[in-house]
Amino acid sequence: MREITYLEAIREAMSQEMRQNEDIFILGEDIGVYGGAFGVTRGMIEEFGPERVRNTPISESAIAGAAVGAALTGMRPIIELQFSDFITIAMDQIVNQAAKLRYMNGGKGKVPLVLRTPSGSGTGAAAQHSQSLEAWLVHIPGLRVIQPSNAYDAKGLLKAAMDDDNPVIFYEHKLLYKTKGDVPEESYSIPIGKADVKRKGKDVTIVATAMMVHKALEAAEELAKEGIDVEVVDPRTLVPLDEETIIQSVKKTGRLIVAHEAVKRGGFGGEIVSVIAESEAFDYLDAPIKRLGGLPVPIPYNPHLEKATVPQVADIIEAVKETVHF
Amino acid sequence: MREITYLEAIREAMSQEMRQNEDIFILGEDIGVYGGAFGVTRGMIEEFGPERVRNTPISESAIAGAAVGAALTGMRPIIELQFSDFITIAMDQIVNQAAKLRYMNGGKGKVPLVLRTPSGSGTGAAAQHSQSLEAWLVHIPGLRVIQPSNAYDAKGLLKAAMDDDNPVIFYEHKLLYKTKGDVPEESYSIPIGKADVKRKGKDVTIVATAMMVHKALEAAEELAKEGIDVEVVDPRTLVPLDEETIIQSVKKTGRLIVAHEAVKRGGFGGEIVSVIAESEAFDYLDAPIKRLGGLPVPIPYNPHLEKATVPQVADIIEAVKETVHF
Amino acid sequence: MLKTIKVPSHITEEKLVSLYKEMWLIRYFDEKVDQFFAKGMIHGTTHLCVGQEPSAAGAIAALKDIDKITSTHRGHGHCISKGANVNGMMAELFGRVDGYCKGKGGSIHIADLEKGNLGANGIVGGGIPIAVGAALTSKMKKEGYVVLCFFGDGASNEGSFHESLNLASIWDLPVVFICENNQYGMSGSVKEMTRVENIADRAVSYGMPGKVVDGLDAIEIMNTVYDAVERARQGHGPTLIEAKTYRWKGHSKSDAKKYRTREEEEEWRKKDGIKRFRDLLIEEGIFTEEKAKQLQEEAKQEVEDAVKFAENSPQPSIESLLEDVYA
Amino acid sequence: MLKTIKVPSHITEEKLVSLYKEMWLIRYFDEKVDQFFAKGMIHGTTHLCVGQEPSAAGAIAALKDIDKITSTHRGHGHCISKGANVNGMMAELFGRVDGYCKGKGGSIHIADLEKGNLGANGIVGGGIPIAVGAALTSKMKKEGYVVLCFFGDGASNEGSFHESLNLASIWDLPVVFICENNQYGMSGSVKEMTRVENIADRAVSYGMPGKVVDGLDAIEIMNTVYDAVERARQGHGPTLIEAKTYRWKGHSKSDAKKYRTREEEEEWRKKDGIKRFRDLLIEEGIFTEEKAKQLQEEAKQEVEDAVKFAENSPQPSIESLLEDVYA
Ligand SMILES: Cc1ncc(C[n+]2csc(CCOP(=O)(O)OP(=O)(O)O)c2C)c(N)n1
Ligand SMILES: Cc1ncc(C[n+]2csc(CCOP(=O)(O)OP(=O)(O)O)c2C)c(N)n1
Ligand SMILES: [Mg+2]
Ligand SMILES: [Mg+2]
Repeated sequence: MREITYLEAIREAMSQEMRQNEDIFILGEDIGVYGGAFGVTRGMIEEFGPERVRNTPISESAIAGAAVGAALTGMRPIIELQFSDFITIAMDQIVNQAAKLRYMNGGKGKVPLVLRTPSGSGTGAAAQHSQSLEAWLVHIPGLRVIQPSNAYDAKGLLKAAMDDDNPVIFYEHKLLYKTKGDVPEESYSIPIGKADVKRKGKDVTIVATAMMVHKALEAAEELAKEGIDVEVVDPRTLVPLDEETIIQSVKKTGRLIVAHEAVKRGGFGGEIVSVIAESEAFDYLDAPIKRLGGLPVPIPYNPHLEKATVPQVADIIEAVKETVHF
Repeated sequence: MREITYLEAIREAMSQEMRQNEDIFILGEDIGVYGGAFGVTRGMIEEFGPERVRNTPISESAIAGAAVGAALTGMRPIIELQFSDFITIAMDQIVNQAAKLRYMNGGKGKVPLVLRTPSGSGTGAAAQHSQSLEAWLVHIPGLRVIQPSNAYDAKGLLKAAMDDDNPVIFYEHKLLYKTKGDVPEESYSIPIGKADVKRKGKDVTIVATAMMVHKALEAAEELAKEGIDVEVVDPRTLVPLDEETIIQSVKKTGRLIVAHEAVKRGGFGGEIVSVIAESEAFDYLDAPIKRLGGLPVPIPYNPHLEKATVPQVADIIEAVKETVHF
Repeated sequence: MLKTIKVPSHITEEKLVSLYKEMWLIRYFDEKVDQFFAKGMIHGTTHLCVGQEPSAAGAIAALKDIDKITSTHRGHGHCISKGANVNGMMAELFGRVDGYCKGKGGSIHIADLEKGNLGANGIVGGGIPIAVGAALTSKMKKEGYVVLCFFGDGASNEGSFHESLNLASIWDLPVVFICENNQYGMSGSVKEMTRVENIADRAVSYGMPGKVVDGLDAIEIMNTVYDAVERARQGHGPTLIEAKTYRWKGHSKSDAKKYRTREEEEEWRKKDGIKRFRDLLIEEGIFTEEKAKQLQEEAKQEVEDAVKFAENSPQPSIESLLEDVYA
Repeated sequence: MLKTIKVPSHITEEKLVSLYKEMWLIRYFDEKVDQFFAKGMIHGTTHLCVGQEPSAAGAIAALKDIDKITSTHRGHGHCISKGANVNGMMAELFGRVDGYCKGKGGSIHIADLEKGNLGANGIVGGGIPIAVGAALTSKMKKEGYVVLCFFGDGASNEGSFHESLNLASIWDLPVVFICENNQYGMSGSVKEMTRVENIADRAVSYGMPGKVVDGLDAIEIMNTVYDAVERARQGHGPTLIEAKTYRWKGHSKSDAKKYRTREEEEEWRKKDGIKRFRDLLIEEGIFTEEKAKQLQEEAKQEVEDAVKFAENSPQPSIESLLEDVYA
């Protein structure tokens, strides 16, 4: 199959959908001729024009709010938020408006918008441009939260997000933008709420998201050499979460490691751990669960420190060994 | 000892400290003659004047940012944020500035501010005025997060918060404001990071916060009649978390229930569950852990629905029984 | 043809008459709500617009049916003027299934999408960017409607105000911003909380026209809003209108009103915009004093009926709690 | 006494001479950083102020040592002008322990609290309320300092700008807001992103004076900022100053600059503020062309030395990672 990058997959999903559906448009900072901070929308203003690829002022709260208003009245906006850290500024519109409007109206109206935004560290962008704050959104009823880890998933899940009638937060990862994968040319949809077992194994389950999926797969290869058979589950969508797939995996392996880049304390990992600790899989556990996550510091600038802040392949390998040899 | 309300305890802590320390001042909406939305600052402008009890425009982002700037340059501001839901608007200054400045500066400068804010449901204020978003702040390195459940703790912890050289988020609960408790008249401090065992018991541990502490205690009384001896642990400070006290309790009882009002999905409960699932206490568990938390809906207006959204005494009793009879 | 007053061409004498009744409906509605809150029969909180009826009714009278509004926490008047029925509103305040939000929203979240009311908002300034987005839809889909965006003087100090007006301006969106300056946020007076003479002066920052109107003069409001709305409809972009007005009641449920004097209140009460409108219509010979009385009575009765309707509406079932989160 | 130019009374001829060198220091510093980034020898991103030197240097020259500044992502110039040493700055860009932030902050987070630079900021508009807070400290503690708050044209569309200027105004705080309008946000031109002729026109919304200055004229900037700063120091509140300028380089590391023409760039380059300042000082007889050359060379050398310093500074230890989060 044709190989394209994660970034191209996202652009292709948007472009294909925008050709089909006049109601879809994108708004965000520098998404026009500049092509967006990461180049995701490059070429789109040329195809779709400035009405549908709308460059905005630096006004995150108005961008988000305008998208809410447009969605509520029949459009299907896609917000490109330049860095996911800036969601702090758009938070009121996302959390107090988009997520709640339908419920507060007693089920009338809908807010079909997609907020796409790059998160994560690894580019030296430091503390205010490297966070992974997806756990915040997971906590808010009314939102869907998607976090694709490869090009194929990105394209299919973004299509599903655009088709969804609810506000969807679509977390992209900066370091994944340039990664390549097989992606069908035609449009396709991956159901929101279906985890993907990225590697089958029987000794230990690693539930990993975004970049950590790749690190877990790398760790798994290493561990295979030592005869440890790792299963890697990628939830892909955090809300709704495919609890069933995770529970089945843990029942099979009896061991669970959760890995995400976001700060461990208060991170999404706690949710996964809890789902298992509360489920029938609890009884199948042969070792304590382990979470791997970011250290409790803002992301530092220095590349060595930056790397040391988030889990690496070696950390995963070590955690697996500890768990397996418990 | 003298009995005063939780609200009075907070006011007293601030007033006593402001008498001692010229650098402390409060800023927020309607905290002057109006006394704040809940009356916490009532009478303070009369004592301390409008320079130290500063009424602000409705500008949460500037309020928070001004506090950050004032703190960085030698003052010790207390922000009163009218409803904790509005932290969505102040989020950038709290998360990207206050929490990170010291670290980004390589350890230079400090941001000693306290953000006090009422959270929680139960007053019919509906979806945009009833949230419990403490889990967001827990996830951010650089912040401390405090959540007192009674008047005594509120006074002592607020004193500790004002003494602390870091940004502290101080979550008050609307329904606790009028609750009374024994509170010494003199100033005292409760160390940040010490949980409090609100009730000793041997059969099951309930870790509960804010309003849920009271519901857990009520449930415990009921359950005692049936011979079930419940231990209620109140972390009081979520960051730093007194993991030791919780772990010891679970090792003793072998059973854990976590109860908070915030939405269960992605809530702070996941952190507590994980701390136990990762600790030596894991081996002592005789039953799956249970989390009780808010249902995944925005808080509805109708009082019956509102009540049904968050855990009640009966829910706790039922959870305990299931756990004990597992 | 009217003698002394100029009104937009689509405003008939009948419309003026019904507008008069509408203002009473708003006032009686909020007076009734006030009583229920005082008695503890409604929970939560509410923000009454008694005294501010002309800016709600007058402004919305300038709109076509296809036009939309965004409202605020102090939104009962906007809601009624945009065509909502008081039964559904009162039922909502009672938290009942026949309420506009099935009891899930309450006073500060009533929306009436069918009539083009995109909703009240519990977040000060929260509705402003939403209005801009709705106007964007109108422009992109060529729907021809204009959005009238209500907010208060206090809201004009929020960042969302600034960002939204700028965005609407650069995109020439069909939206009209109307600031109901009732002199206070909750307790913060506009004089202390800004250093502008008029909130409308802030239009300069966005290169849009700014207009000040007497918020108690329904006719002036109607004309000014009409001109701005038609300008917006023709693609010439937004306008910021400020209506100087006053809320007679406290900010919300409990308010000792220490931040203002009883004399000031008295002065504003004297300028009652409903009475003024009545005198005008009588002077114009549009109705008689008796007719006016009768309309007022009818409005009162409608509110009484609404109470009965609300009281008879069932509580929502606990099962309904989990519904309506996702579409 | 200077012949043709007026400057604030505390500005000596020596100061003007050192200012000239300072502008070269800024330019060489950023040129060097540009090279290192191009070679991939510095990671992360950076925003260069080449071309904008006069508004940084001129504005800060108007300050007293006790005065403070808040800076932006495009902050190397502000930092240097406020007295930072380029060694520590370069070391920070290299991520080393001797950097201003021990390698933890990088280009967009350099702060120099000792010298009164409260820091660059990675959040557009993020520093504006912080400046207001620092000014509040000055007022409450009667410390006598004024805060000069830098931000860009793009930042003036953020809500934080609006809220902060309003707050500073109603509290009469000793803060001066200086917008370096370099015509673009990242790619959005100020003409497309606002509908005002001048960002300074927005001062009207806060009842404060608004001034436009030529951002390439260090002397004009100095005088205008000086007047505003002294006004603020005397308790008369804030001013909004807009300096019209231009960034010669792209927005950040990678920028094809498709949003502007090469002709436009050329035109602005011709107006080089450093050259203009040099000609002025020569005309005034303050220095000779040789002296000017020598100063320029010295500046260049200082940057070379800074590179050596940075290269020789060790990487921070991994153990240091967990330090400095809490005080
Ligand atoms: C973001 C936000 N901040 C504060 C509040 C609390 N609050 C509700 S109404 C109000 C006053 C609003 O003043 P204004 O905009 O003038 O409207 P008015 O109440 O006078 O109609 C305040 C402070 C809120 N609901 N939302
Ligand atoms: C809140 C926020 N939004 C967006 C960005 C990304 N960004 C960084 S600099 C910049 C342009 C800023 O423009 P301006 O304020 O004019 O300053 P300039 O870069 O021209 O100096 C943008 C969009 C950011 N860092 N923070
Ligand atoms: Mg008002
Ligand atoms: Mg700029």
